[in-house]
Amino acid sequence: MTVRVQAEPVDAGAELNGFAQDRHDVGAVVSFTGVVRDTQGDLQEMLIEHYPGMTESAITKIADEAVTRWDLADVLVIHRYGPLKPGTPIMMVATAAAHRAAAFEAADFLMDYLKSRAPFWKKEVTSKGAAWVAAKDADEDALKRW
Amino acid sequence: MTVRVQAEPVDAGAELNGFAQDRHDVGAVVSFTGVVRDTQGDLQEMLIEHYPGMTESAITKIADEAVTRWDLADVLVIHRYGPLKPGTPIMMVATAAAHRAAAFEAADFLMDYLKSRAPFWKKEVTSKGAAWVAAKDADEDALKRW
Amino acid sequence: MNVVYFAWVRERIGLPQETVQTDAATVNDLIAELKSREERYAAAFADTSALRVALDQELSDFDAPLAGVTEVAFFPPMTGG
Amino acid sequence: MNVVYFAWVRERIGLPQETVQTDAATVNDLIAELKSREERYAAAFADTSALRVALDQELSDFDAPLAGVTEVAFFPPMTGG
Repeated sequence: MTVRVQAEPVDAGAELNGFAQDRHDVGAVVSFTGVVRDTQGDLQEMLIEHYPGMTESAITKIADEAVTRWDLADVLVIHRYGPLKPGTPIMMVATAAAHRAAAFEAADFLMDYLKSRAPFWKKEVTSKGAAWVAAKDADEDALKRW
Repeated sequence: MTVRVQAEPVDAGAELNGFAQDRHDVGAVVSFTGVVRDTQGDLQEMLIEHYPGMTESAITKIADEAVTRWDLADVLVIHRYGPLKPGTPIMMVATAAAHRAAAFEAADFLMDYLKSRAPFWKKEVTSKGAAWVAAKDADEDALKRW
Repeated sequence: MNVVYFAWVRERIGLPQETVQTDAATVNDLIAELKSREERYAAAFADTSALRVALDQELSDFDAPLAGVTEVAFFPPMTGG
Repeated sequence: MNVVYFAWVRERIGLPQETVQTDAATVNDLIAELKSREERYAAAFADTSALRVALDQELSDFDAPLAGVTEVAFFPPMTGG
């Protein structure tokens, strides 16, 4: 299991290619990449704040839970903090398993929990100013699926 | 939308990094990579046979259906044929959307349909000989989810 | 009519494709005709529940009519992905 | 006791962390104490349903006891991923 919290950019392709490479029992790898979205075409940057002491332990706890629930060969979670440009990855998750159902479900589970239970906060900076991204009820509701 | 059926190896990381790069409305990218699994440690190679005339059109039809059902910015499907070594990608799927639910569901849907509706057949070659991989009832049942 | 075979169907019949002169009205009729010809066809088509058929490269059914069809493909359930 | 703030809670209170001398028994008691001090705390803690609390870096509840706790963190609902 790999958990990284970093200011540096994430090369999702390189991470994917390096993930679960030595496991011969892996038949399915699922990756999720969260990207800084700029729907209005007005986003200058996204600032990610986090809780340094708590972040890695909170993510590790979520990843441990995924490993308990599904038969996974490996799990990867990388989350950035600091200023991010539109179109760049904010974070990525990867899961490896013998079969696709476990890999898909575990990645979906990890994303739902990282979204609402890992201590990160997003602020969007546009020409109109800066504003914290509000949590969505739908994201909290998504946790009830698991 | 990109659909490719090829004998050449798939560089999943390079494909992921090149996917949906120019779309500013993309917040979520999901990829699935199917890997040649060698649980018994006895697999020499996997042979993938396909139906050249039908393969691309069948995959395109499945991808079109995904685009109809979910709000996707882009879809990628690559499937190999020919002899494959253990640990190498057989195929990959990627989906890009504004939000994660659409990207996850569409990738999951694509995999279920590619598994049972795209004209590929797998044969495993071990020290004991060669054997066609049997379709699983569970894979056919999975289609009922959609 | 062009008839093509894949995977173990191809192996049992011993060739990947052939041209068949037939007046068979449906896929089932064509199968009956092929089975009556030689043992290798009887072996390949012994259990059609283990087979799938495509007409002109579209998945179809065993009771589908063959009128206007130029290519029939027989193969086991697909195992892609 | 070390008290830390994140996101708009930090901005409203105007600092990322501070040491607070308190005998507050629970998180709610601590909040009441802070709100009575200065307007910026009253503004930040006006609606605790819009807040989350962590005790020693574990998510917790507003009625949780503070005995033995060395770090209390206040922040809005998380928006990671």
